[in-house]
Amino acid sequence: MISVTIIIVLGIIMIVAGIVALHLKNLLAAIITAGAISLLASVIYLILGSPDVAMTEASIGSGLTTIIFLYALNRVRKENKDD
Amino acid sequence: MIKKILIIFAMLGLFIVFLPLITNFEFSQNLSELASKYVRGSVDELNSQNVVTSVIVTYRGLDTLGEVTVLFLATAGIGFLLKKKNKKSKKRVASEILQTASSFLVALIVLLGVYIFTHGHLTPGGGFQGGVIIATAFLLLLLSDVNMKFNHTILQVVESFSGAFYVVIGIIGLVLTVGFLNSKIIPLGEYGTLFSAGTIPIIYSLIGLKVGSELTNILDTMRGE
Amino acid sequence: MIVALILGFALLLIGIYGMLSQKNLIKIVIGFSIADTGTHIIIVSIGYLRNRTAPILNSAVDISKAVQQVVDPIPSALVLTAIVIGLAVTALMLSFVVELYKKRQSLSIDDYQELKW
Amino acid sequence: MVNPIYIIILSLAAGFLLSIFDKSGRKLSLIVFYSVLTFNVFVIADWFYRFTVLGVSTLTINTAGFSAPLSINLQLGIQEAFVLLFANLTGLLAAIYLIKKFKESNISSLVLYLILIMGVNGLVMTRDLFNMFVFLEILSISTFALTILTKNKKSLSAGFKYMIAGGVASTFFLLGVVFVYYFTGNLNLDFINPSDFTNYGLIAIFLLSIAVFIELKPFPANGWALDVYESVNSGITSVIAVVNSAAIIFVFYKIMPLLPQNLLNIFGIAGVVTFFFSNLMGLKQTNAKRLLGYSSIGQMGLLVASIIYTIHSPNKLIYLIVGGFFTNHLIAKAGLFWITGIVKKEKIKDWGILKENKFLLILFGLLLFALSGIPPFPGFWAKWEFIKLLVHGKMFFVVGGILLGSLFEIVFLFRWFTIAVKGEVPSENPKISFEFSKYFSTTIFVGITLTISVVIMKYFYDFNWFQFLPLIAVVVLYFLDFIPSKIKGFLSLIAVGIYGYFLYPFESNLQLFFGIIFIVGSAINIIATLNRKNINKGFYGFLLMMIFSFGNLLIAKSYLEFFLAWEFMTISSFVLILRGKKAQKASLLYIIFSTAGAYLMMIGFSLAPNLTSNSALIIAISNINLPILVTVLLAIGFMIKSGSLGVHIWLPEAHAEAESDVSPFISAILLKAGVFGLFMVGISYINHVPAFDMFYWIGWIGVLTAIVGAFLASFQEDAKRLLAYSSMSQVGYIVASIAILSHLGWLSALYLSFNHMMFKSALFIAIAGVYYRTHTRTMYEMGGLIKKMPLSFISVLIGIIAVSGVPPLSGFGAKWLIYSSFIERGWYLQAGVLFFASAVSFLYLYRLIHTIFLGQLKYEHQNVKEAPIWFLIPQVIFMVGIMAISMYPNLIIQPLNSIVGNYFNSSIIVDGYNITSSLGNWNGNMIMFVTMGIFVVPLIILVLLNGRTQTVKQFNIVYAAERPESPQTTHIAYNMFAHYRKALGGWGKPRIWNFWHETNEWAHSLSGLFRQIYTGNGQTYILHIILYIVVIYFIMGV
Repeated sequence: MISVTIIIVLGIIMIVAGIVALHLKNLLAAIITAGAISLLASVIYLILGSPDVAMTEASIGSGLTTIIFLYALNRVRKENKDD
Repeated sequence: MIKKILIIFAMLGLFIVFLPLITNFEFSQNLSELASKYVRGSVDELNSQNVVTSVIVTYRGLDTLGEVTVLFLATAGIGFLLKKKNKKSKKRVASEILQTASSFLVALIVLLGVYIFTHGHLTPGGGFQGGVIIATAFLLLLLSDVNMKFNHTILQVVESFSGAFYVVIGIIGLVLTVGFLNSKIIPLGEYGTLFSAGTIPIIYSLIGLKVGSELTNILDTMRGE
Repeated sequence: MIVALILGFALLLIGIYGMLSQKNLIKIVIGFSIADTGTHIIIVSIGYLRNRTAPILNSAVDISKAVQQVVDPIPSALVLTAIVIGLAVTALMLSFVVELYKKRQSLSIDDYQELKW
Repeated sequence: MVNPIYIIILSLAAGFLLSIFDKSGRKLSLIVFYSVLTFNVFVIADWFYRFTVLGVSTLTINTAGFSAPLSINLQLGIQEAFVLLFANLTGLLAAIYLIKKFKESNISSLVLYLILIMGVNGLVMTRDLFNMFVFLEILSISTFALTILTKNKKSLSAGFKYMIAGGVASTFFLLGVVFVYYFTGNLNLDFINPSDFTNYGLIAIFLLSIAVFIELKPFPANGWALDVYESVNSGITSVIAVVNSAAIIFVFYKIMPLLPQNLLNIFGIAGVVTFFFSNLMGLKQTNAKRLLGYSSIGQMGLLVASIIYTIHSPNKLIYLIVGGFFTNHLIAKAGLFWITGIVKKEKIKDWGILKENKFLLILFGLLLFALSGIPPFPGFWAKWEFIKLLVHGKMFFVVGGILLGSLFEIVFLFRWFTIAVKGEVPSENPKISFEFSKYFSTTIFVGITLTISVVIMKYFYDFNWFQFLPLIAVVVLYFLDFIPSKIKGFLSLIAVGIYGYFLYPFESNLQLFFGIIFIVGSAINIIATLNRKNINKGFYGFLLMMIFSFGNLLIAKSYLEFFLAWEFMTISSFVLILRGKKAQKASLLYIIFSTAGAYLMMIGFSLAPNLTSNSALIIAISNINLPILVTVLLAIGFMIKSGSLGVHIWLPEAHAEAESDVSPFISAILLKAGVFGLFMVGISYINHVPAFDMFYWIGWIGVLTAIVGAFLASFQEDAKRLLAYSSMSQVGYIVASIAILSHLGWLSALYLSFNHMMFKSALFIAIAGVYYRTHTRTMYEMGGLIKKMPLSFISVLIGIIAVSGVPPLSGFGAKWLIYSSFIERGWYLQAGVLFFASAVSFLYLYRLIHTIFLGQLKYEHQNVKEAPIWFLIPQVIFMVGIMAISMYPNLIIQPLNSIVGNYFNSSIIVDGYNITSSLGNWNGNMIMFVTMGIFVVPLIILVLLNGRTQTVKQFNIVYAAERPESPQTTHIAYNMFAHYRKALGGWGKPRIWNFWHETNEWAHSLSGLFRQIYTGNGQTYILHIILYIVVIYFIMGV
């Protein structure tokens, strides 16, 4: 079962990424890592026969959410600089 | 310290709560009765190839309307929360190549987005995905030209009217006494073509426009400046 | 697929653990979004049926036997909605974080406990 | 009729377009905004009317041209319509309340608000679980964003905590929904069969329901909610606490059929636990809005419990209980939150400012009374029926939790109320600004509460209008309040007269007897109040309310009627006591003890068997065999009201601090209500004597009350306090005599009751006169007033002779009867103690007359005049009465003999002026003459032989050229019986006071301890939620 293998491999990566994302000191890296989890999740959705979900997750979950995170981080940093 | 222990207890507890759901999980061999009806109905009643789209736009149309509303609320909420700053920041002009490339790309990406939401009943994807892609195009613009200002009125008009039209299409079903959000109020067309599946493509287009403008709005607000 | 289900629950727990253990507001939101992703994976994997294809009834699928060939469309539909809602909540949370930071120049949740008892 | 889906459609369309409208000015968008909200109310009101009056059947609305379960369907039935009518109305009023804010703020706030209300409508109507999730998210997100309508650090951090808590809850809800689908293949509530769930399917149900339950803010997983209540704009808080809560509680109600019984039981208990602890923690709270938050959370717990425990009851009862709690709590809470927004004082101690705004104070008071479950507000009926239901189900722990929680609630709510009425006006004092919109909403809500109260009374109970006379009195006099006090006084006198006339044909002489004490006694006491000047707003209304409720106690035909009158009596007397200058603490103490007593009575009545005859309760109860537990509970309840030892500590405070013309009502009449109640218990008891002789112990309590009261009275410096303890002591005699349960005992109890009414009224009014002239109640600051106030002196003299029980006055007869009855019964020790108590009472009686009227006249009292005529008239009436029954005891003994004869065989022989018992005889008439003779003869001798009396000049008692630090300490009356106190040793310590004080401290520190869990840290709050989920899961034990 190739698909199971792929999911297991991806799953392990995702879990590790999840733990790493929470423990990274660098917020930027943490956000990117979290975004990667979503991206991998969309692959899993494809395997599970839900291309609609996969597209949504890829565009919203990993893409847009990450960007919003980055913007938020950016604003926070800018606040810091302003003062 | 006590908190750490409590957290561990909580996590262990949750694990135990969830465990039976995993260990006793059995995959069903057949679709549930409801799902089967959807699969058949999507073809027979709605003339839509993509069953998920049928479910989203028609059968569970109220959910989708709610979903659009949630996004709309988030836009309004974020706008309410983060007042835009008008102070000029340092000019930082992106390279000329990026600027040229992006203006070219934007058109293409928007087109892709439009394709995706108009073909939501045929292929994977639909209004939400298409909307996001359109928003991405504008994101590109934002990135390439830091000082760019969106015309918020246009964004708002698109956002508002696409939402309102969505509701109006819903009401037409009600007026024709076939039910709110019924997609069969216009001819269903030929199976598998662009102009089929009743109002589904129209609704998905409106959703696409709305989601696109809302997300652009959110991005712009979050960007600040 | 049971593996996906386990993965989903694992991510859910990791996310909740993150929300409980991380002091940084942004990390808490990251935790929330990981938990969200986990939930979505759980939902999709519930809809999965072995050896079936996506519920898109184009020429690749025999329409008359579609019911035996496609996966459950309902969880997919639900997840789609849930993802968008998740985005909305996350974005709103982040804008709260930004505003909070503006007020007190701190991202630690421990600095926001003036309301108590 | 408009399809209710238009509510959703129109709100959405308007919401989408609002920002476009706003381009052409805020006016347009405001018009659209308010019209949509009003439209919602009208549509739902129309449907509500159809469902209730026209009996239209439940409406189902399909969407998308398919029927459920294929598509999502909405349902509007009577329950939905009720909740929605309420939610939309609150939404509209809160929006009106916020109009100023909406005018200024970003257009987004209007959009968010409109869609929030839309979300509530959708949430209530939808039958689809996932659709519920979507609407729940709409509701949550709009609420999250609105929490920062007034943006500051606090509201931001509270909003963030709210978001993460809400996020966790909705994750669990989503999981639950999905697994419900997994187990049943359906998402529609109408198509899910609870039996489809396998064993593990319960986990799906568990996840679903626990998520909703978390949204209902159970203790202790509710810290976020408190922060939100404290920091968010009052208008929005009212929406969160009321509209959102109403919707979510309805969601809980909708999914209830899916829940297994054991989970329901757990939630029920959790609700009660929440109620109990929230109110406990409220004790320590000083922030007004946070306090309301605690109360709000508690009430939600109670509401959940009431839904769960009433689910198998008849519909009417469910509507009354759940509907009662629902409307009562939510309306009151919304109104109170709005008032906090008007007053703009964060700290409760600053709320004294409210007394400068009478109208707002009245609104505030009504809402607080409603919240604390006082009749006629819906919460009262709901509580009464709910407790009855629980007691019948033998759920005593639940009952205990609810009533104890309610008591805590009473403590902090009434503390707040007393501060608002009597507290200090804060020094830096921005006036309460007038904003029409804010007042408008609050007033409407108060009006609605009152209307609902009337509706409940009319449709659920067939009360006689007589039962509501106390209320009618308050309302009528409220409208007549502009008239000068004196006229109102006369009108009240007339009203009491007419009332008495209508009341008169009693079914039994016992009622007639108490009728005379209650009605005639009150009428005479009213005369003293005629001395009041000016307008005296509110006084006569509550006075009449109290008098009418005394009367209604007599004619009550059911437990509920009795209890209703009892509550009216309590609340009116509370307000009257609170009118006193420094009565803040006293009245609070009074209401707390009274409520505790009332709750015990409530349990007692719930346990009591049904009445078999349609007579007045006091007659009907003789046919009924009260279980011993009921007897105990009722007796304690009544003994609290009569100030028996151990629960008496409210008594001296209330008597002393009440206005001086109110004190006689409390002492002479109010205490007799407790006596009346004890008689009632006794009547049932003697017909069905249980194995456990409870009245033996009541007898002891009465005896001890008598002696302790006498001792305490002796040590008082304050004349009214002295009289108060004297009343306690006297009522102790009465209680003890009732407890004898014999003909002679009851005869003496009635006789002493009547006497006590007269002499204590006279004494209190006399002291009122003294206080009126000298402005002091401290006895060592007076002296020699005999010359200035001779009539008052005579009245006090006669009064104390009557109290002391020395011949010739009626008190002697009373004492004689009491000792006889004790000895006849064989209670020798008790009789001995009582005898000793009588001796002690000389100490204080002597002090009363000696310090005030004898001795040297104080310099500052040189120009004091006799008490005003209005004080003298009632005194004279009472004196005449005392003299008359002293001379001719038969006047009273004869009728009393026939009353008691209904219950016991007569043990005395009345022959002319001679009364003979088994122990001897008493001839009041003869005693009078003999005593007079004994008194007059030496008097004449003294006057004749000792003509050279000399008045002591003030010069004679100065110190040797020294002026003491505080001159009053050298006065003989200062700390007069200190040596007796010393002699008492350890017994002189105020143990009981200390006990209650400790109890209070203990409850407060417990409160402080528990609320430590609310650390303010958002993360800890999530931890609480997760742990709560886990713990409930383990308790459920799948």
